[in-house]
Amino acid sequence: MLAALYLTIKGIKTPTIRKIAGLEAIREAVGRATEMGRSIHFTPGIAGLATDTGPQTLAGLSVLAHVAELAAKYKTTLWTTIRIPQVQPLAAEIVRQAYVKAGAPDDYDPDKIIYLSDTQFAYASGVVGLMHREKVAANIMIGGFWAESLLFAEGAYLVGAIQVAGTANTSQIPFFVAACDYCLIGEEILAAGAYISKDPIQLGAIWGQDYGKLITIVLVVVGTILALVGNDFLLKLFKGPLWPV
Amino acid sequence: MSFFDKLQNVDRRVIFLVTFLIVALPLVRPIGLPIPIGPMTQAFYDTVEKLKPGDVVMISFDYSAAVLAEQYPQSKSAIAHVLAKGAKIVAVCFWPDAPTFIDNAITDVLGKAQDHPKYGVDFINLGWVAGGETAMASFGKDIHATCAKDHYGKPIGALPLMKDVKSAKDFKLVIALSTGTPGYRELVRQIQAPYAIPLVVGVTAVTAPEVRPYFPQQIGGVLEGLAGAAEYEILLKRYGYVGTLSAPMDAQSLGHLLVIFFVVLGNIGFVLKKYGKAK
Amino acid sequence: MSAVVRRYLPLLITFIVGMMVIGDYYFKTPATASFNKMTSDAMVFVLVVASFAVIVGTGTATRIHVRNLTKKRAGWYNSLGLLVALYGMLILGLVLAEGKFTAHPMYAYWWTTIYVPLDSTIMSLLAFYIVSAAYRAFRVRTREATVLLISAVLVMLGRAPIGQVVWSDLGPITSWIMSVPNTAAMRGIIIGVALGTLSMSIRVLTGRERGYLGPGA
Amino acid sequence: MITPEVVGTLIAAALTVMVYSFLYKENKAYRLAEHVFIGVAIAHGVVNASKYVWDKALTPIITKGDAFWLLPVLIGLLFCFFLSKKYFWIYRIPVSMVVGMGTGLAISGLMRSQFTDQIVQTIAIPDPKAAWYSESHPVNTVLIAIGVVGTLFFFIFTMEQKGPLLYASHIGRWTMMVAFGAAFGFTVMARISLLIGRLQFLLNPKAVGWYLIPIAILVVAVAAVLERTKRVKKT
Repeated sequence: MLAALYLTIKGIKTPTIRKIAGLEAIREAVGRATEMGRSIHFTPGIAGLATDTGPQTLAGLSVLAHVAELAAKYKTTLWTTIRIPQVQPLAAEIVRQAYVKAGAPDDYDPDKIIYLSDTQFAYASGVVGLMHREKVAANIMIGGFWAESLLFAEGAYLVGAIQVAGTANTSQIPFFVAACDYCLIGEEILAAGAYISKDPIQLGAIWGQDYGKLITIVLVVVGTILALVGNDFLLKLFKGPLWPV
Repeated sequence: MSFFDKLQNVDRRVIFLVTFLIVALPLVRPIGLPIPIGPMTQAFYDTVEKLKPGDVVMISFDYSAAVLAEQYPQSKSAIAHVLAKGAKIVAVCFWPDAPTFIDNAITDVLGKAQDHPKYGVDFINLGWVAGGETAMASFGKDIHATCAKDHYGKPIGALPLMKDVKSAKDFKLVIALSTGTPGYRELVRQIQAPYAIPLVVGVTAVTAPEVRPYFPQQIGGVLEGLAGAAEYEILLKRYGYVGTLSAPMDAQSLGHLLVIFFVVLGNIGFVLKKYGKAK
Repeated sequence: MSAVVRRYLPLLITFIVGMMVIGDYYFKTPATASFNKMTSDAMVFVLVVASFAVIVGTGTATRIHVRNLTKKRAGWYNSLGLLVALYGMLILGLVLAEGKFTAHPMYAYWWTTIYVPLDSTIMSLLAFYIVSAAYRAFRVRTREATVLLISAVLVMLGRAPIGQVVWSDLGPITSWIMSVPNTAAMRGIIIGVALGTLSMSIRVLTGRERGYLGPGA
Repeated sequence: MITPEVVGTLIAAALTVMVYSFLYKENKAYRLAEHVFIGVAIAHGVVNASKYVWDKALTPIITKGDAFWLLPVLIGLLFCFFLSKKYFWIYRIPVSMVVGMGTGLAISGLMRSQFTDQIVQTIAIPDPKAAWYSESHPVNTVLIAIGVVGTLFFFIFTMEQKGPLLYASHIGRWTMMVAFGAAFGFTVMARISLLIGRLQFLLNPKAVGWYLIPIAILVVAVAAVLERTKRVKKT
């Protein structure tokens, strides 16, 4: 994986990435909100930065930059709701920069990036309330979500919003699949940043991950065949001295 | 609007009202359906059953008020089971809401918590340890340094139970009652894997599918939501434990049937309409 | 000078803190005891720092709602309710709690009276939503949707007492779904996410991913 | 008798009913409950954070005169620079510490519990005597391995999905759909349980909460009638 990363940084190989339908749909969602003259809601999920689900929030934020730029370009109101206090300033700065980049710095309103308490359901009730009051026309949710996923998806459905959602939390994916118009499954959100920015370093990292997966696949196949004939060589190797006890 | 359209477009308020009534009914008038035991609950029970008198068990309460309905009954039964085996409990939580639930659960099982004569001897409530996964890591390494005082502000060094319990190595079993992050995954990483201590978990039903890949080597057994708690209660009957979950499980059954009913209803309309169009 | 500090200091800090934590996990020998102790302290150090993040959130929330109130925007009384609840609980927990914080009975009383019921009630709204979502969204549109639906129905029946009263094989069938296809898919996803997180973490530690510092870093 | 318990239960029950009113329609009662909840929750976060800072940093400073712990407090206060435009960048210092620790922790535990141990469990020696639905039955071991491989293929991004790769990723998709169905079933179970929990609170004959149910029904009925008449006037 590191090797792949190195190769791309040196510019030896820039991999291409397969199409992710959910991300293509964001433009459509923003466009529709503009046509209807209503606002957009975005949330980067509720995962804290200092946890292993933190990367999902970072992925959400990289999509936010994209959404904010589109919103600034089309002059459509964008509401961003935040659960993790540390994320609030990041989101605010990302949105501000996006407005500057789109040439509309005066349209940026810091009061539209709202911190709604770090308690899961206080946050959820705030989001659902906001979606109803503002009658949002598009609801974009990319990041780590837990039980509130369905509250958001149904809440936004009730106000008739078009929805793009994605999370790597497996227990919540079925709701996004069932209740939203477009859905990013699992790792797809982690690839979103690379997909949008086309940044060679990030693309290289995705390429590296793919190699990691291929190696895993080989290990699983070989290991299973060995296990079926009762040979535990590979198993012992894995359990062996590789790890501290 | 045709009949098939109507089948597909029942007003959500009607659905809400029906849901409310169907779930409320068995709570007022229980049916008493028999509850079969699932393999995950059995595995959980068997693991706890292996404890010997005097063993120390860490119970980690990592849930919030929102899921009390599912995890509180699990907590009570787990405490009762461990104590019935003569083992000792170090109760701790990494979620800020939970110290009160530890207190309540112990009170429900023993009648008293902090004022109980065996407090500090057979069980202890260390309260909330802030810092999520980091806190779990340092708790595993050195309990006394991580939380010098229990939930009530007593220094834990003075309590007889904690004299021999210095780090995670002194636990014979970890019971994780967890909803999300931090929870069982972080405990597997920071306690189970580095110290090689058996771990069993009680989770909400939502988390149950995610826990499966860790069974049986990393996690020894799982209580899956309210159903898991109800099955566990039945297994604990031999210790004279009195359960309370028979009526709620009836409500649960009817709730599931209701969801299936609505799914079928929606699909009848959908399929018939499609079929009609094809003609 | 300042621009260099501005750019590289945060990256350097991230790298050092990250490496300390990783080193601590892999080296636990008597020889490294003092290093382990130092890392433990460093972790507490960072957590103390992280605790101050609530200032930002509380500050911006206060700013928004005070503005709502002074400008008498629509729904200003809601903002008033929020501010009263916020500062009332803060006074209870910080000023009147005699240093016991959440363990003080007065604070605990209001917490169990307001917070606990609201938390669990809002979560229980999901029970209603899940019924309506199931009704609305789970249609046999495609073959994949049909598979999802059948598996959901089997599990729902298998994990409720009534299912096994109707057909006793439902229990084992549910167990099979859980232990075979479910385990396989979840395991695939877990391994994938592990690789993804690893690659993201390496990028963060080496300063190649700076999303968390905000743009312009 | 009016005791704190009775008042507490009544307030709790009233809040429960206010939130449930949302199911009929978004309304003022729900909005108020929502805002009060957010207020209390933010305060709760602050109080919890304060307790941590008090226990870990301020207590050593006060009791032992340990000045070292002033440092994290000062760095923590740098978060305030977020509100400044000019010195915004200073705020990145505390953030970079938090993120560094998070990534460090994630890497260190993750590779074992979520990578190698998962592979170890997949390639464990099967047990021919296991029950047909157990994961260690030989047939199931093979099926799980196929499912894992298929799911991994689905998440390969940098190769065009065609030919054998497409078949493999299809296997992954199907496996995941079954898993998502199971997850949905379990979630239904969880959510119904939560409703049961709330109903047990409201319907408990020993508590006072159930007084509020008829009142709530009345209020909703009145609201519904009012809405109808309004609509009639408009048309």
